[in-house]
This record gives sequence, C-alpha cells and structure tokens, in this order.
Amino acid sequence: MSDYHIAANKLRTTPILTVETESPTVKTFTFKDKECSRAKPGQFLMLWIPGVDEIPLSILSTQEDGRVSVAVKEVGEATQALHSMKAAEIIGIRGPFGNSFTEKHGRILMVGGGTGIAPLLFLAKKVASKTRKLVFVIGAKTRKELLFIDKIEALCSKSSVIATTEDGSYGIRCLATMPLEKMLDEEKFDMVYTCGPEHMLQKVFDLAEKHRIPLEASLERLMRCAIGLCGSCIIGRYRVCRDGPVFTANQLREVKGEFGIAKRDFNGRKIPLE
Amino acid sequence: MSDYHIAANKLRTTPILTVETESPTVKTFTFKDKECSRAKPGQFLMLWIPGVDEIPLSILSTQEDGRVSVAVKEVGEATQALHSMKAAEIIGIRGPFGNSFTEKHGRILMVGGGTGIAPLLFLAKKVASKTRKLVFVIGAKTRKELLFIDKIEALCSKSSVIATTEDGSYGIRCLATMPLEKMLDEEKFDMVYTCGPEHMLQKVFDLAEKHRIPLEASLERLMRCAIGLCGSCIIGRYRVCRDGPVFTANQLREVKGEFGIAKRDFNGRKIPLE
Amino acid sequence: MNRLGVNLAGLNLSNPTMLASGILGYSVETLESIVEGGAGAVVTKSIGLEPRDGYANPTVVQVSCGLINAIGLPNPGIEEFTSEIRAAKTALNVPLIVSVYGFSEEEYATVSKKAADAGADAVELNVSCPHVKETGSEIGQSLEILSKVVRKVKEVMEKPVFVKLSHNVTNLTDIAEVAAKSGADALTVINTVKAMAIDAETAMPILSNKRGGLSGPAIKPIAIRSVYDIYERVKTPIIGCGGIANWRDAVEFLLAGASAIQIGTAIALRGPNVFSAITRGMETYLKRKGVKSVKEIVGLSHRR
Amino acid sequence: MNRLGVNLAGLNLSNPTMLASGILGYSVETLESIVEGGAGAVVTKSIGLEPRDGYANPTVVQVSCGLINAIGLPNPGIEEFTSEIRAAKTALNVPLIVSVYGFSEEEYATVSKKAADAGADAVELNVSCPHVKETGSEIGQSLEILSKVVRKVKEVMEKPVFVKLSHNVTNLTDIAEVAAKSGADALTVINTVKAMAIDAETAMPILSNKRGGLSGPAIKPIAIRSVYDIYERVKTPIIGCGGIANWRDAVEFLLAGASAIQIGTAIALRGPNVFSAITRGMETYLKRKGVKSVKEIVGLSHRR
Ligand SMILES: Cc1cc2nc3c(=O)[nH]c(=O)nc-3n(C[C@H](O)[C@H](O)[C@H](O)COP(=O)(O)OP(=O)(O)OC[C@H]3O[C@@H](n4cnc5c(N)ncnc54)[C@H](O)[C@@H]3O)c2cc1C
Ligand SMILES: Cc1cc2nc3c(=O)[nH]c(=O)nc-3n(C[C@H](O)[C@H](O)[C@H](O)COP(=O)(O)OP(=O)(O)OC[C@H]3O[C@@H](n4cnc5c(N)ncnc54)[C@H](O)[C@@H]3O)c2cc1C
Ligand SMILES: Cc1cc2nc3c(=O)[nH]c(=O)nc-3n(C[C@H](O)[C@H](O)[C@H](O)COP(=O)(O)O)c2cc1C
Ligand SMILES: Cc1cc2nc3c(=O)[nH]c(=O)nc-3n(C[C@H](O)[C@H](O)[C@H](O)COP(=O)(O)O)c2cc1C
Ligand code: FES
Ligand code: FES
Repeated sequence: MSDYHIAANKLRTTPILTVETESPTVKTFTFKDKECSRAKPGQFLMLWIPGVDEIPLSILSTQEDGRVSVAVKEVGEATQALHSMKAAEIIGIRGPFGNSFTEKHGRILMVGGGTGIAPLLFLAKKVASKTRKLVFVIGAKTRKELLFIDKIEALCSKSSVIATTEDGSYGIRCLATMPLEKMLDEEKFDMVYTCGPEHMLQKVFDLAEKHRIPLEASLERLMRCAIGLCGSCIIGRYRVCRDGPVFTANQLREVKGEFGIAKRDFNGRKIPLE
Repeated sequence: MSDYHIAANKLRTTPILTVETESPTVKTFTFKDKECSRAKPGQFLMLWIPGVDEIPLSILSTQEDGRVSVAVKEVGEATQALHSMKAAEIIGIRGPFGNSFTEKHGRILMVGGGTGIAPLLFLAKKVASKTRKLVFVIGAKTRKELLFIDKIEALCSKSSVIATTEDGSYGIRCLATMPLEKMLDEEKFDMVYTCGPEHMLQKVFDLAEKHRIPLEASLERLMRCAIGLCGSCIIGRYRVCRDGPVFTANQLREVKGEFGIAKRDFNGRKIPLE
Repeated sequence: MNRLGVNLAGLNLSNPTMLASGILGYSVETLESIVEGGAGAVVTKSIGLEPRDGYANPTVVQVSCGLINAIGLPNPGIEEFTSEIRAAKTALNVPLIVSVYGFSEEEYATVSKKAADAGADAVELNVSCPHVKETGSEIGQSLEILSKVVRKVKEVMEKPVFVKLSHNVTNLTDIAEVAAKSGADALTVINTVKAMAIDAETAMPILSNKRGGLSGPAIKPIAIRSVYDIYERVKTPIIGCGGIANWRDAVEFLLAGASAIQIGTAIALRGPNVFSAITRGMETYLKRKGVKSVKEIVGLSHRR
Repeated sequence: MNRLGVNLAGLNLSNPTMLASGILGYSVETLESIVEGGAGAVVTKSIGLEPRDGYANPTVVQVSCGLINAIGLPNPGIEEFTSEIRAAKTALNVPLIVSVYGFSEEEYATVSKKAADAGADAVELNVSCPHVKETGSEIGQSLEILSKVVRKVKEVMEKPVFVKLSHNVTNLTDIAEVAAKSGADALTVINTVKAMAIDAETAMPILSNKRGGLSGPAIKPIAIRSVYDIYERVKTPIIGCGGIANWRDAVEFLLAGASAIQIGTAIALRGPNVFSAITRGMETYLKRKGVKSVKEIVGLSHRR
C-alpha cells in the first residue's frame, strides 16, 4: 500500500513479564513482542523507558509464544531506571533492527565480553547442534559478572567453554583474548564470532586476521533513529544500525581508521573510544 | 499497515485501448485496470476525463488479462468529451465501487433500459449457463439505440429476448415495462434484475411487488467521493455508492418516498426526478 | 454509571465520539444511521446563507494514508435546511450541531441564529473560507476578523458556539486564544490540511479545484500536536479531529487534551459502526486502567 | 546528451535528485555513499556556530506513512565541521550544499561564510529554529527577520544561498516572495510539518522533546501544494522536498514547479540507491513522453 514499511517498526508498548537478576549489574527483562520474537541472532531492538530514554539492546532470546528477552547492564541513567522497573510496568519497543550473524556450521569460535555475550548465546543456541565444533570464550571482570556461564556450558561440551576473569575469581585470570592466541596456533576454526567491548573486538580481529580466519563482530555506536537515517551511528561509510551491527572482517578492514579507535559523539564529532 | 485501505482506490491513469461505436449515442471504451477487472456485475467505477470531469460508469465487462469495458451514452459535457477521445489517450480510474447483484440461478428475469443494459449484460454472462430460465427484456427509444441486442440474443435463447422501442422501429412498440405485465401473469420467476431510467425501475418494482417476486434494481444518483463519505448520493438512509448501487425490493420499500420520485441536487437539496 | 458520558460546553454526550462536518451530514436519515452507529453527537454539513453547488468532479482523491477533498461546500442554504434541522431535532436523541460558514460576520450570525431557532443544540463555525475571495486568505487566519465573527454570533444566540480551527496558520495557539476570548464555547481542532495531488501521466492537478484539503491518518500526528499545543494555552474545551480511525487514536486525542473527538474519513472504510467500535474500545481501555470517567484522562499526557 | 541535467542557481547537477538535510549528512564517507547511490547533489546536516548535542532519545518515532523526529539539530559546530567540508569537497564530484542554522542574522552569516570558504558550493538556510527561545516562534515565520537573515548572508558570500521554508505558516507564498526578494537563489520547500505522537498505554508523549516534525509520504500532498502555490508567485527556482519515495513522486514535484527535489525519509527503507532508482524512473518517463530535457516539465501542471 505504501512505499514505506517503516511503520512495521512503529513503537508499541508492552508490560514487562519477568525480571531476573543475572549478576550484580545485569538483569534480564522478558516481555511479549511478536515482531522481535522473529529476530535473528545479532539483531537489536530499541527499548523505550517511558519518560527517561530509549536505548539499543541486543536480543538475548526469543520464544515461539512471542516472548523476547534482553540482558541489560546498569551503566548510566537509562539502564538504572530500567533496573528499577518491575514486572507489569510498561516499556516501549521498536525493532528488530540491523543485520544478523551468518549461521555457519563448521568449526566455530565465539568470543564474548560483558553483555556482548547475549547475542552470541542467542547464536550458539541456533547453531550448537549443527556445528562440527563450538568453542566459547567468555570474559568478565570478576566471577559474579560472568554471564550465562551455566547456559553456555549446557550448550557446548564443558571442556569447550573457556572462562576468564580479570581478577582470577573464576577460570583463567586474564583478558578473554589471552587464551585465544595459543588456541589459534593449535586448532583450526572456520569462523570467529565476537561481541563485547570494542578493544576486545579489535584484539580478536587482529588474531583472526593473523590466522586468516573469517570473522564477524558486533559493534556498538550511539543510536537514535535505528533505521539508517540520522547518521548518529556511522562508522566509515556504514550505518551500524542498518549495515550492522554485525560486520565482517572485510568491512572492518575498510574502517580500520575508526574500529577500536574512534566513535561519534552526540554532536556527530569523532572522539576517541574510551 | 494502515487502518484504511482506501488507498486501494487511488486514482490511476491508463490509456484507452479501444473505442467502439454501439449506437449513435453510445460508445464502448476499453482499457486495462487490474482492480476493476476483478469487479462483479453491478459495480461501478469513477472515470476521470482529465481537465473535464469525473463520472460514475457501470462496468460492462471484464477480461482475465485485466481489460475492462464501459458503455457510455453521450448526454452532456463530460460524456461528450469522453466520446471525442481516441485510443491511446489517457483517462483516470478509481474503483470498483459499490455492491453487486446477487447471482441467482433459478428462473431469472432481466429488464434493462438504455445504458442500464450494461451491468445486466455483465450479470447475464455470469449466470446464463447456470439459470433454469433467463428472460431478457430490453427497451430503447428507437432501434439504433437498442444496445448489445446481438450479444444478449447469443446468451439467451432468442425467444427469451424481448426488445421494445418507443417508436416501434424494432421489436414491440412500447415501453420495456409493457410486456412484463402479461409475462408475469403467465410465467413464474424467482428473481427480477433491473437497471435503467428510474421511472422504469419503479414500474418494474411495482409489478414485482404485485407478483411477490424478489427484485434487485441498480440506481443512479449524483456521485462525488464514491466511497460513502460525502453524502451526495444518498437515498433515504442509504449511500448509493456504498450501500448500493444495487438495492433489494425490501430496501426500496424503505425509501419509497424518494425512489422514482426525488433525488438530491448538486447542493444536497431534494428535487423531483426529471 | 456511564464511564463515557461527557458534558461538552453544556451539551450532554453519552460518549465523546462525534460525526465530523461534511460527512453524510445532509439529511435526517443519514444522521440517524450515524447515531445508530453509536455517535455521541452529530455535526451537519457546513451550511451557508445561500445554496451552493460546490465544485465539479473530481472532488475527492485518495492518497497514501488519507484523502484530499475539494468539494466546495455544496449545501442547500439555511432556508431550505431549517426543515432538515427541525426533523433531525425530533428524530435524533443526541445533540445536533449545525456547521455554519459565511463570507462575513453578518452571514455567520444570520445562519447561526436560524439554525439555533430551528432546533440546533449548538453551531460549529467553519472559519476556513475566504473572506475576501480575491486574496483567498481565510477568516480563521485573521485574529481580528475571527474575533468579530465569534462575537457577532455569540450576540445573536444563546446556545453554545464551537469554532473549528485550521492548522494552516503560523500562530494556531494565538488564534485559539482569540476564539476563546471572543466567547467560543469549544474549539474543534483541526480541519483538513492544505494539500494537492498531481497526476504524472497527464501532468495535471487531479481535483477540478486543483487545491484541496488532506484528511485521514496522514494528518493525525499534526492534529494531535495542535490539540496538545492549544490545551496548554486555553481552558476552553477542545474537540479533537483528524485521522481518528480506532479507539487508540481517540484515546491519544483525549490524552492530548481533547474533551471529545470527531470522526470523518474513517467512515469511508469502517462505516457508521466505527463510532460504537471506538466507544467499546475506549470503554475497555478505561476499565483496564481503572479509570471511572473518560473525563479523567483528558489532557493526562501534560502531567509531569 | 543528459536528459536529466539541471542548472540550479548556477550549480550543475547531473540529475535533479538531492540528499535532504539531516539525513546521514555528518561525514564525508556517508555523503560519498549517497553520491554513489546516485544523488545529483548533497546537503549536509544543519550546522550552527557552536556544537550541539541534540535531544535525548526517543528522537524518532514511526507513524502511519511517515515518521516524526525531534533530533534537536545535533552538530559539531562549524569550526569542527570545516575539515569535513574540505574533505568532502575533494572526495565528491557533485555540488556540496551546507545546511546552516543560527539564532541570529550574524550567526547565519558567520557560519555560511565559513562553510563557503571551506569549499561549500552553496548554503541552505534552515530557518525553522526559534529566534527568541522563550516564544518558540521561528525565524522563517517572520517576514522581517527572514529578510534580514537572507540579506545578511548574501552580503558576506558570493555563492548561491538557498532558503528552506516551513509549511507551518499562514502565508507561505508571502514568505517565499520575501525570501526571493531578499536574494535567495533557490527555495527548498518544505521542511517537516509540526506533529506529535502520544502513547495511549503510558499516557505520555513519546519523543523526549514531546513535539517533533513529520516527514515521509504523509506530507507529500502538503509539500506538492506548497511548491505549486509558490511557483505561481515567485520566479526563483524551487527545490521540492517532502515524502518523495519513487520516480512518480519526483515527477509530480517537477510538474508542480520544482527544478530539483530532495529525498530524506525514503532512504530509511530503500537505502542510498533510492536516488538512482528514481533517476532511472524519471529518465524512462521522459523518454516515453518524448521530452528532451527534464527542465521542460518543470511547472508543466500550471499550463491551462
Ligand atoms: C547495537 C547495540 C546493542 C547493545 N546491546 C546491549 C545489551 O544487550 N545489553 C546492554 O546492557 N547494553 C547493550 N548496549 C549498550 C546500551 O545501549 C548502553 O549501555 C545504554 O544505552 C547506556 O544507557 P545509560 O543511559 O544507562 O548510560 P549513559 O552512559 O548514561 O548513556 C547516556 C546515553 O548515551 C548513549 N549510550 C551510552 N552508551 C552507549 C552504548 N554503548 N551504545 C549506544 N548508546 C550508548 C545512550 O543514548 C544513552 O541514552 C547495546 C548498544 C548497541 C549500540
Ligand atoms: C452508479 C452509476 C452508474 C452509471 N453507469 C452508466 C453507464 O454505464 N453508462 C452511462 O452512459 N452512464 C452511466 N451513468 C450515468 C453517467 O454517470 C452520467 O450520464 C454522466 O455523469 C453524465 O455526465 P455529463 O457531464 O455528460 O452530463 P451532464 O448532464 O452535463 O452532467 C453534469 C454532471 O452531473 C452529474 N450527473 C449527471 N447525470 C448523472 C447521473 N445519471 N448519475 C450521476 N451523476 C450524474 C455528473 O456529476 C456530471 O459530471 C451511471 C451513473 C451512476 C450513478
Ligand atoms: C469529504 C469531506 C467533506 C468535508 N466537508 C466539511 C465541511 O463541510 N465543513 C467542515 O467544517 N469540515 C469538512 N470536512 C473536514 C472534516 O470535518 C474533518 O475536519 C477532516 O476531514 C479531518 O478529520 P478526518 O481525518 O477524521 O476526516 C470534510 C472532510 C471530508 C473528507
Ligand atoms: C531524521 C531527520 C533529521 C532531519 N534533520 C534536518 C536538519 O538538520 N535540517 C533540515 O533542514 N532538515 C532536517 N530534516 C528535514 C528533511 O531535510 C526534510 O525536509 C523532511 O524530512 C521532508 O522530506 P522527506 O519526507 O523526504 O524526509 C530532517 C528530517 C529527518 C527525518
Ligand atoms: S541510528 Fe540513525 S542512522 Fe543509525
Ligand atoms: S458519492 Fe459520496 S457518499 Fe456516495
């Protein structure tokens, strides 16, 4: 009828169904949303905290009955407001937005840090039963912040889950990228998927490049429209909200002047990544 | 996507494919229009003569390849302008609009006058092979204005086509309603369909009432929006463009203060039918 | 208890949905069908001093999410229409509002008075017509002329006077304020938005009048904004109008500050029962929210 | 021969499609992707004297047939942006227009001059910002202020100055005339239309700024009417903008009187290639109609 299907991404409001505490700083919120329940791993949604803010969040899981979950880390005003919300309170949803990870079935390596584990867990659930090999490296500052470790261990054989903490309170005491160096020297992989802090992504990217393994990394940038119009989320020629958030190694090579180095501020100026 | 599907009736422009002369005052225009090619007998369209006017016309025939025909009598400015148009010239189309005749398969009587024959011919084509009996009474002022007589004779057995002319130049010299009186005394019918000048419709209605035969009559009123909004086409509580143009005997009984008696003028005032 | 009842400038409406002017508002019978469809009040077609034929066809053209019309205010003139008003007054059990247009204050006053005398419960002044035909500017665009028109009408009649505003102005809230100060009992917000359609194949404007007014869902966000802005400025009740097609739309207008709402274009698809469908939806919403009266949600989106 | 080439106030465009301001117009790289997509010229995000962060989210909300935005003119300020302009000038092979906003004539002039000095081929004055923040009324709404702003900018630079008009005024054609008389080399018509969205469940305005501007197909008929009306009044070239999504829309704007057209919202779904898709469609149309140059159809719907 209309040339635009953007209305398909109209904001709808829905009550929070459940709130689960995953760690001292992370909670999982579940609600019903038909559109987003059809999302693919890597896609994100815009969550409106009425009267406060609207923020991008990766989709953590979906159910056939329309339930959708997101894992949210408390870092500032919006996430704090969301953390204070309870079941039955109303939030707004737009999405799903962006592209998704390709779903390969060979020998797969996943490297996740912080809430970046969320889209990878979603992906792992989809591909685990079909892959030849699945190794999952996850990292956090400390044991209590290691997210979804039990779920990941249930999905992969236990020996294939490598946990790292910066304080050594669980698994190996190091950054998530550390165990990779040795692993990539010894084992062969067909694909690396990664999501987390951008410095980590860059490290993983460098290693994958060195070992000539294809890679897909999910990036974060400031989001406003989420439909590829406003330009807030750009990296190089790409709009993270439309052309991403998942980028291939080829694409990351194109934007190496910004990847891991710079992002755009609220006013559109390029500033160093913190 | 939208609550309204009115956009489905957006005006579209299309070239005239063929123009055929049916009588000294009537021409048939054929053009392609997907929407209208799915119309049912009794429905009408709004035809835009660019820069001149937009007028309601009954759909005369449709083809599977999307072709649609209308038969147009030259009576005033708009129809004159249309009659002067040739193949390849561009017209605009909205529609199909309104309801349609029910398609009964018993013993059927059709009574058509002038261009009112158009929707009845369309209907006859649909039902002819399935009816137990089909009698077609058509009337005109004079022989040359008897429309589509050959096509009707080809559809019905020749003996079932009764033509009348006011000057006796063909068939019986009388109004189309004359032969009905005797016929209805002698034969049984399950349904009467009629379209033509409203005085004729009223006569047919009276006869059908007298013989307790169900009837459907197609009416004409001033049309502007054609989508049931503007109120130009009202008869009683009905909008001819939406609730009609086909009305049952029950409905006509409800509006007997206006049917055959009065219509609405351009300014909405009730005026006598000419 | 009727959760949906509202008192609009002294008129009692069993629910806040009203028929918008110009939609099927010529005859008693069609108004009756609208009331049966569930409307809480009806507004007639705009009526002037003299009969008017309106423009030639095409007078309506559909566009994405709405339609553009330039019907040209066809109407039989107030003399002829008084009998329709009298009959409607007897036949209808909801408030009857007669929409009035004119080319001078006197015309507005004369037509309004005759309508009221014939039984109209209120008049709605359609101030979107040109006051000096040559310039094409509108009565509702000039603070002075609008004020004169409203005052004059208020002088000659006691019944409520609504003023229907157009969005096609720089200073909508100023205009609303002037209408209110001049005595308007309610403001209908908004009329159609200036628009036009051109056909690419013939390179011609489609409407015979070339220019027309846009209605339907396309203008809903514009109308909501207009209601919201005016609500912050004046205390006069507002009747929201523009693109309302379902209960959610209707609720949004109430939250923006409308005390009642009018429906026009949506009737094209959903028919007269659109009123009861919307009323039922609103009732369910109010129940779900535990709200006792629809009045409680008027302007609720302005709270901080 | 290039059927689609146009000369717009001295700028040569290989085709009449342009990127609208505010759409992906921050960086050289995204402007390049738009040019690769087929745009005949690009307009940057509106740039002011000082950096601005814009409003908090939600800044964009989708509605039937369009979207409402209140991004709040985020921009790095002209000092920072000059390097982007310089780089863009080298990288792009199409005219580069810098959109400029300000809160006074001096600001407009300063920013425009810096943009031109850095290499902008023209500036487009976005006059839809409040000149006195307290009243909220806009520069483009006042004939006097608008005239001063345009004259001031023309004084300080030689390159073409476009003025982008808003539909939210009573006297659009007067405003267009004043802009033209004050020296505007082209008029961009129109900016977004005042609008708003409220959520029924939370009873809250959705945008953090509450009020926003409507774009997309919903406003196309409004924009076409604006172009048509202005074309009858002034000789200055018009750049049509508002809801253009396909070649037919683009042709309609040209027939209404636009010499070129801008595209914004349609990029959300069709991506940067919307420009070449529209250009191809226009070319096929012109061929089919036997028209040698796109210039011949500008304003064609006004013939009698
Ligand atoms: C594609 C994508 C997916 C994401 N998925 C998740 C997820 O699954 N779980 C999770 O906890 N977080 C996720 N984030 C990050 C999350 O959006 C930010 O943590 C959140 O916006 C911070 O808001 P705040 O007000 O609490 O923090 P503040 O630091 O106060 O932020 C203020 C504003 O800055 C912006 N902002 C700050 N940090 C970010 C950021 N990293 N990305 C984008 N905008 C930011 C937001 O607009 C926010 O409104 C994702 C970000 C992106 C871009
Ligand atoms: C549902 C319907 C189906 C019709 N089907 C046919 C058909 O198949 N063939 C055919 O030749 N005619 C048909 N007509 C009648 C046809 O629309 C009129 O003959 C035509 O509008 C006259 O236009 P004009 O300008 O030539 O005549 P004028 O008398 O100059 O008419 C001027 C205007 O009056 C209006 N008008 C005049 N007569 C009628 C009328 N009978 N009905 C509606 N509006 C009218 C039109 O708006 C027209 O623009 C139908 C009418 C209706 C309502
Ligand atoms: C066909 C049509 C005729 C109209 N006639 C009038 C009229 O006579 N007087 C008036 O004040 N408004 C008239 N309007 C405007 C409507 O009353 C209403 O303000 C507008 O259509 C917006 O509401 P909607 O989107 O629900 O239709 C008319 C609208 C349409 C579509
Ligand atoms: C997200 C967004 C941001 C915009 N930012 C600006 C801006 O900074 N300056 C400006 O003059 N117009 C801005 N506009 C208005 C557009 O340039 C354009 O005039 C309007 O959107 C209508 O065109 P469209 O329907 O093709 O989008 C913006 C529009 C959108 C949707
Ligand atoms: S968030 Fe607007 S372009 Fe990506
Ligand atoms: S023609 Fe408008 S209601 Fe029938």
